[in-house]
Amino acid sequence: MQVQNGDFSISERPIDMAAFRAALQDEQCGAFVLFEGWVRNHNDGREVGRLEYEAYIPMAEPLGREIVAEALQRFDISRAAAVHRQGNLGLGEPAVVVGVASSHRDAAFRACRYIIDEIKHRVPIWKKEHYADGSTEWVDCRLTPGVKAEETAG
Amino acid sequence: MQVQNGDFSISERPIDMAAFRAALQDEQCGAFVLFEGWVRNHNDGREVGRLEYEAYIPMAEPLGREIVAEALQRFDISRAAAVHRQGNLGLGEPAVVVGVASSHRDAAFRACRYIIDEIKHRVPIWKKEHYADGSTEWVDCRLTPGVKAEETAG
Amino acid sequence: MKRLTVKWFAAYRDATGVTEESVETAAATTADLFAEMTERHPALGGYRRALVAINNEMKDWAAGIGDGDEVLFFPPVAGG
Amino acid sequence: MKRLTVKWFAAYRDATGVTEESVETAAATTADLFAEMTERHPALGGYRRALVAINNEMKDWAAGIGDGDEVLFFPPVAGG
Repeated sequence: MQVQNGDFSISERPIDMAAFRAALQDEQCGAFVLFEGWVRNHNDGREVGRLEYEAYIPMAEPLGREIVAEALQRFDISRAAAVHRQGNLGLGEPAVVVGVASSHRDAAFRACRYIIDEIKHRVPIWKKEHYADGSTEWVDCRLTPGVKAEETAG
Repeated sequence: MQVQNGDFSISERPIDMAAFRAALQDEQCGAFVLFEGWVRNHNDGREVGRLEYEAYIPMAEPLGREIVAEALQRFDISRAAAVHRQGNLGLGEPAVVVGVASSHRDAAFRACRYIIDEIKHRVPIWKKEHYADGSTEWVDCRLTPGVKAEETAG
Repeated sequence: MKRLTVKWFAAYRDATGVTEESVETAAATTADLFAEMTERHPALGGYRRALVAINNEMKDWAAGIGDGDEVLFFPPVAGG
Repeated sequence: MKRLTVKWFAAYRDATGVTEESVETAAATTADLFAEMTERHPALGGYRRALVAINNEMKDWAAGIGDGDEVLFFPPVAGG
């Protein structure tokens, strides 16, 4: 896996943390903040056995790079990158990593937070939970009572 | 290096990141935030060649553990730990790492920030910069014009 | 009438049972088209409407659709 | 007069030239003791006063000192 400053990529394979860190190393920087999203064993009270991520790469990668570029422009940081998995992930596996290096820690914390928040909001990636009981569910997709009409499907 | 949930330790040797991460792994957690403080090649306009950290371990370790315990109590997080180096460090080396795992990312970001801020404030650790020109300086220790009397030495 | 391609992702693909389909429609906007598609695939009615893109660019629900467009309907995203 | 031990760290140790010293003093508080020490080690005058501990517990500058105490003067901390 090749990672460079400014990158956002969707990876079919486990994230190579060493390569990811290496891309963000910078002797001008005194602060490094890393966020990882892990596959956890429960959600909404149900026991989760594994996750399946689907990404629409032709838009996910450009949108992700746009978010990383926004962070590099808005915050006083030197380097930033992110990688998101697709495919099947087991419990505890990192589904996404976001790394930011900067001179001072405040900007690194804020930029890292910005990138993960925007990824979760704007990038076409979907998550299917496979439960211990064998059933599955795409996360946050079903219409639930109380949802306003304009947020509904149809 | 043995690291456990709640730990704060001073390490003479390079931080074993794999052991550190392993101590914070938790299948209940969906978010992990890691902060690293890196030795950078400049400070206040001067070129830095290496750093030397001194810690007063009999107080630094208990005070650090107290800070980590505060974070575990104040924020909705599952695991937290930190390691700080002492001795000589070269450019780019991590001087401190703080890791926090939680169900949701907001608490992990806030707790990680809390721990590093408090470490920098309350834990008896000092940093001597060795400059490219051969001179040295303990960081932030000298009395400078404009500093109020009660903050001065003597 | 225009002819265009509609692509379905994730929960929508499972609900419609198709990855992509060729559609002949008089719908003027993305919202109109989604409503029409929900009539064709009633299972979509159980899902939230979220994001839409045309020819790989994000659009809103008032965006006009044209002949030959590729319209992508995205369920609520859930990365991370 | 009390007899106590004073320990110096980092910049203070470099300024005083000693790691620890045995001191006989009439000083009542940590602040008084630090002032007295600054007379003994004028180089301390160039540094900021920061934190003080007695017998491995953090104290403030009004804290009383007693016979046999180990008083630790810490320059401004700079971890991270």
